[in-house]
Amino acid sequence: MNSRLLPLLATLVIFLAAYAVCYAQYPAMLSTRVIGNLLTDNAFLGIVAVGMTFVIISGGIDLSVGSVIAFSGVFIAVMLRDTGLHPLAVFAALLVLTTLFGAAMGGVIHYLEMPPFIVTLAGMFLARGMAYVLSIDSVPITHEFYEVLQRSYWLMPGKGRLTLIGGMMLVVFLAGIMLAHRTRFGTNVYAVGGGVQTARLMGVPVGRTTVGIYALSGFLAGLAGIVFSIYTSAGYSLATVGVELDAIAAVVIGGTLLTGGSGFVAGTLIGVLIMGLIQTYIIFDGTLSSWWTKILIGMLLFAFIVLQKGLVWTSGKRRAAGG
Amino acid sequence: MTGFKLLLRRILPQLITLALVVGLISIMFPGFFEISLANGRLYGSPVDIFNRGAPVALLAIGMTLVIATGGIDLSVGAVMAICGAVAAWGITEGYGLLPTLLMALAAGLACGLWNGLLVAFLGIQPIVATLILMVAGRGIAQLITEGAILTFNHEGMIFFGSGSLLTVPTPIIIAILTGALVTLIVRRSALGMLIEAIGINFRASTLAGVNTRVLLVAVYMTSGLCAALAGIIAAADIRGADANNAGLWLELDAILAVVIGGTSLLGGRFSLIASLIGALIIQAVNTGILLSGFPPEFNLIIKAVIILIILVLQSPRVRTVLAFLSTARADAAGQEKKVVEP
Amino acid sequence: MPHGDARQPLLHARGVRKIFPGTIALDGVDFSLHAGEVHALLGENGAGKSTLIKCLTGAYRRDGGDILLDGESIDPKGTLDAQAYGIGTVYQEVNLLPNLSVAENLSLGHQPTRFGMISVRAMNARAREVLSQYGLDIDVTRTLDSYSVAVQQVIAIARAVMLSGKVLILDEPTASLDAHEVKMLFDVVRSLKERGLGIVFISHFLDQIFEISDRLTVLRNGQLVGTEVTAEIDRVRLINMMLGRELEHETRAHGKLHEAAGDPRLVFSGFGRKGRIEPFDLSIHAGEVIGVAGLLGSGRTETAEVLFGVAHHDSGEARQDGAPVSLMSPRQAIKAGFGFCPEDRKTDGVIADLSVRENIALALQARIGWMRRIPDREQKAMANDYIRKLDIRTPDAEKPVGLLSGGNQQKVMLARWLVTNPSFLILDEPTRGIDVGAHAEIIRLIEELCAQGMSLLVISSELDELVAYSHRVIVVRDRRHVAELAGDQITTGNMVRAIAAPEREAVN
Amino acid sequence: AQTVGFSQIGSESGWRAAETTLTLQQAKERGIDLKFADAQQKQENQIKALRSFIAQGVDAILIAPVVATGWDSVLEEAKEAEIPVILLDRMVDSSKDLYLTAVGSDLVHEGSVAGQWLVDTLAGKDCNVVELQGTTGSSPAIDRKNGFEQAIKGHDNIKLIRSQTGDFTRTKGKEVMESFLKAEGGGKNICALYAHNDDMAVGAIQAIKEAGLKPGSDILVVSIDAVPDIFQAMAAGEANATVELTPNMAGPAFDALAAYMKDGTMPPKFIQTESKLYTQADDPQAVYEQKKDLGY
Ligand SMILES: Nc1ncnc2c1ncn2[C@@H]1O[C@H](COP(=O)(O)OP(=O)(O)OP(=O)(O)O)[C@@H](O)[C@H]1O
Ligand SMILES: Nc1ncnc2c1ncn2[C@@H]1O[C@H](COP(=O)(O)OP(=O)(O)OP(=O)(O)O)[C@@H](O)[C@H]1O
Ligand SMILES: [Mg+2]
Ligand SMILES: [Mg+2]
Repeated sequence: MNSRLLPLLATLVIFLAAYAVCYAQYPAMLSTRVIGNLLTDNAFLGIVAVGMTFVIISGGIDLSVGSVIAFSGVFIAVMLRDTGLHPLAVFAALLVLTTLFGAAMGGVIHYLEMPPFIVTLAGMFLARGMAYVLSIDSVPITHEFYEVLQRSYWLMPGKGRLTLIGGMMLVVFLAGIMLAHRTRFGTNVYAVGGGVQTARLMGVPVGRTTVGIYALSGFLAGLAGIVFSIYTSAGYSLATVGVELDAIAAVVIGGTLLTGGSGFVAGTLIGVLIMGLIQTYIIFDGTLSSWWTKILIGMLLFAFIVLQKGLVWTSGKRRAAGG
Repeated sequence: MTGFKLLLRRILPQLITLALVVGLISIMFPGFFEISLANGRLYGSPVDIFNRGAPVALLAIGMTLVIATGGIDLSVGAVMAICGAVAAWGITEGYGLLPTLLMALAAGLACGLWNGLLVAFLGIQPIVATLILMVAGRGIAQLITEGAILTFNHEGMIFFGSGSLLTVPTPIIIAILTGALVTLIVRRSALGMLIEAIGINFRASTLAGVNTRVLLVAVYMTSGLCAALAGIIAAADIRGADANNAGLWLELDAILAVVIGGTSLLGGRFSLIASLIGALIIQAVNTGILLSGFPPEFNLIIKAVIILIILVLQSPRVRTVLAFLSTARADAAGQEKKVVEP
Repeated sequence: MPHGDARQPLLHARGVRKIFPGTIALDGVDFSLHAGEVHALLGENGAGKSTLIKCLTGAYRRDGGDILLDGESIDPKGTLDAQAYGIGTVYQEVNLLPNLSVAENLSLGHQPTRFGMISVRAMNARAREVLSQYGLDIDVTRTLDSYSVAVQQVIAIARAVMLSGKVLILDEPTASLDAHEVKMLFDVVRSLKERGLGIVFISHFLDQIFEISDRLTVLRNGQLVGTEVTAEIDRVRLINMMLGRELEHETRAHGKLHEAAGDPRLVFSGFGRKGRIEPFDLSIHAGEVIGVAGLLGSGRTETAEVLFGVAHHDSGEARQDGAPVSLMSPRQAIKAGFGFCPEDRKTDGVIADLSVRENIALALQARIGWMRRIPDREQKAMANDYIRKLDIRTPDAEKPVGLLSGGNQQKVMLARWLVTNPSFLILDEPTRGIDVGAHAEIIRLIEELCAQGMSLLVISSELDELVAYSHRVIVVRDRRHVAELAGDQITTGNMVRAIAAPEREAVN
Repeated sequence: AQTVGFSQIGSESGWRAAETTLTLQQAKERGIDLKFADAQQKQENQIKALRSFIAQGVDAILIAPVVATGWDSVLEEAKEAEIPVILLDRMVDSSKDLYLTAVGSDLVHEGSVAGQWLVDTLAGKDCNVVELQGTTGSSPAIDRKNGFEQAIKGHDNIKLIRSQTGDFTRTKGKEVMESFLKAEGGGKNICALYAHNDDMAVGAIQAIKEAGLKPGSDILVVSIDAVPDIFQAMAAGEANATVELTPNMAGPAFDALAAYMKDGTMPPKFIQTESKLYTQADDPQAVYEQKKDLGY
């Protein structure tokens, strides 16, 4: 087996083991309901984490995504409220907007040689600020098309729902995997993450790639915004605060290195599911105070990362010893 | 060139930015520079900038060192909350001022030790290692205060937040003293160079015999200590430990301060004084927004735009263009684009 | 005739200028390359060879001059442009991506696609095929960083050859290759030449220059010294052109060192690490130079790393002056008086953004401890001392070391360890990328050091060099120490035989 | 015993901590097994919590919704699973048949109680008011602002001269008040402060004192929530009035639930708690003693 896949495999093993532990304690955790919820509830996070994976593989970071999701929701809600446009037209306009927003950040990062952390931090302020300006209030979405979207799910045996947005997340992950490993753009992303200077000397179009990466992240954040608006049928400027950190955590738990250059989109899916599992477990437990909830999330995060490290390390060692 | 001139050249962009921001505020708000004495304490908007900027400045000191090693410390806000909570708890439990302060500082050191161990010995990426404490830390702080705001009325403790020494508010003094002390330690010893070496090339530094791991731990502990000081100030300022909100999102401000101060997030060369000026710039922007009287929904947009302008002006690309335009000094060394290849 | 001057050159550079802060790296250099010729570019470390290459290929923006390709003025804005013009380049220091697989590195930007999707199978197959031309049979799906510098070098060459339609530029491609690989490379170069490509070749190995090049151009201090037909110039004159002076002694001409005697200073017994290097015995006397010879990937670097505690040994023990020493980390090794100048200076050696002075002082400072900072004045004196002694080309000691030329960085590395005055110094390819003048300097230095009682372990791919200074030579093959030569046994022939000997002969 | 899931917004303020404490207490008294989930201020976490409660098959759900919108589909799921849902302290925009009842106070009303107090106290005197808003975009901030503005409308003697967010926290309350004081001639132009919660008021009071003015007399202070610390300030004469928002929302909720479970009695759709005004005349010290151990 390819040694590059080791972290991915380790993550998967840990996830399955953790799920088994949860099941042993709360048998209801294996119901299709919980599995369906895991997909639906984390759909927006998963979609945005795909974009984040590309950004992080390229050695960057995108702190703006949480705000962009909030902005998207408000934008859609306000447009639907104030104009007669069909939601699909609004979606298209929004995706163009967020993609351009991402591309602009990528442009600033590349052409002005500014650190992504700071550029996207400013982007984070800006996007949420724009959301405020559009509407301070939370704006409900009442369009009948939204009802159609919300009602499109497949009822699994056991009353679990595989919803449209849950399915959409899986499709985005598939597309992300193809993009990362089967296109030149994908290889270029890894190349930029391996070393900008070197990539440039090897003839990688660094500028175009960088702009493309952040545009992709912007696009997916917009898409996640759409999903989130379907999820809540509302736009709210204070929504999804801190989602960027959740996304980063999911990406990293999925085995991607923040230093750039290595990682897997598929790993991110497992990362997202692990984060979802932690939350579900805590809710099933239901005896933890607010503070113990936070402490436990931190401890579980720690445990996952250490386990993963340990697994990669020991199996790596065994391989070396085995020749 | 003398050391002072070198330093001046290093921090000139930050100084100019600060001057510009302050200038902008004083245009919008003419009474800006009025300083008076109230209750034996300097009073005025410029004093506010220093005073309110003190916690971020303290965080920025530790953060600069961490970032210089190529790391990042997201936990400082949570550590502030923990240490503030410890301080409030110690005082209300009647442990006395000195023991309480020591406990709070020890808590900060312990947090830094934890981060440092994760980064240096378990090899966990700094952003994730410190994310763990960022999440859990606030929970720990709430555990200490039991979710409530733990108020106290101990004059000695309050002194650290709203007291003054020779008319200068205590937080300012603490920040300046800490900055001076850390600068002195780091630059008078070889620590500064070793930290930079780690940040630029960790492996090569290890091979050259630098005690990289221990140094990393020490740097994170320094960051924890600075956060503890900031936490004590924040708690003393409102006479209570607000575990939920103390230091919330301040880690971002601290990082921003370091970056505005010109230290690369990739690690390497750093300047503490430039970071401190960076912290002042951020606070000046915040105070300016408050004084301006715009409705709060514009706060974030204004802040974003100002930050962007500052950073664009300081970006290497624009700086080379500016240096090129002002042909006065052709040898604008250090501003030239860095190329690692020979 | 490949070098008929009347014909229009394939690539023509006129008056190229490049100015860095404090340095004029190129000062109006002319250079012309004909189709079907191998044109060597020579000069001391820091003469401006690499800079010229980078200006030609658009990696640097030049500050003046024109570049003509086939008589047409071109202005490549970057490597990508240059590739589009049919110029393939191997830059100095391996410039490939450590995180990508070998196959991806080879085909980056030109991956075979089907329906817009990369066909991984085709890509890997092509990579395997290409590398087999260079006698390299490796797993192309593994990441580049799992291979040694030398293997990476070959891959970089293979990539550049693939990309070059008209011009191939090789900046010190042979610095870490051994004779076998060099021969393979030259075969490829000759066949490309047949096909009418123009090839620029940079090397500090004069033998190679004479072997492969048709013409040569010499730079000194950023200025053009002259262009000559290789067949019409002799070694002495060439060195003269490069250095601007006579070279007192070249490597070969020197007497044997005195024989070491008495108790060994260091004894390693059964030292080794599973999966890296088989356990070996080694004893070293004061004032002794031990050479290490072997093929690429044979385990030479691994030997050094185990000795220095970079890779922890899991068997055996070490004794220093009879007492056991622990060597589980570089720090412990340094405490025992060891020094180690690694092979991959880019990742393991230089701290690019620190100044020459700080880089030189680093190891000493680390040993003294952070509390007692070496005063600036002393650091400066130290740095200036070695800048002079090793002839490091830098405007001053405050220049970031990453901005020095490759060879000069190597000298800084040496200086870093020399100031610590170690009792046992390990040098992994110390003369890699070093010019003729400095090469002689370093060899003289090695002799001088062991005359002062320092023990050295020197890894080198240049067997001549090993013959010159070694008291004993260890031959490594397949991660095992297979032979030890001493005294008169040390000849290039014996080494080659030991390196190549099939398994049955190995144990002796 | 019954199992009830409780999705709390978070623990962002002392008031909310008290609500959590009281809810747990009330559940314990009634022998209810309470599953508690803290959403850390995120709606998505609350939705997740609700879905998990449904998957676990709890008997009823309490939720303090972080925002009014976006609950339709998850509430429908609860309805399908026949789990009654009760809203605590904040309302939702969804159709009324999706939840059993809502227990809470009217946020707009709270603001107008505070405004009315100011109008009455001033009795026609000119007054410049500064306002410390809650977190921008949060419903208490919006509603309490509206209510206050409604109450002072038509009273031209009262002018709202500055309004800025203090994020519901003491630190920001203090910092923003400091800048208000500087911006308004050292505080001479300010006659009253209206804060959207007591915490900001407590911070602002310190700022006023540090500026050498007397809160409570030089600058009137009115705020909302009635947490213990503001009673201490009132006792010291440094604050003037506060509007109570009781943290005991769970009591009435459990009562309504018990009745519904027993014989299907439908409670009213909105059970409004009292928005009681406390002033310095209400023996603040005594109220403080009474409130201080409630987990604020
Ligand atoms: N990016 C840079 N910034 C500043 N100076 C530079 C930079 N790159 C090269 N130089 C300087 O330009 C000069 C020429 O360097 P170059 O790398 O071309 O030398 P070289 O002939 O290739 O030497 P070597 O044989 O050691 O590789 C050197 O003095 C070097 O210090
Ligand atoms: N020709 C090769 N084929 C396959 N793997 C190789 C080859 N050369 C090197 N490697 C790999 O590179 C790694 C590094 O080997 P090492 O650095 O010890 O070699 P070395 O003897 O120092 O040779 P050199 O430094 O000259 O490359 C080895 O672990 C080996 O797996
Ligand atoms: Mg060179
Ligand atoms: Mg080697």
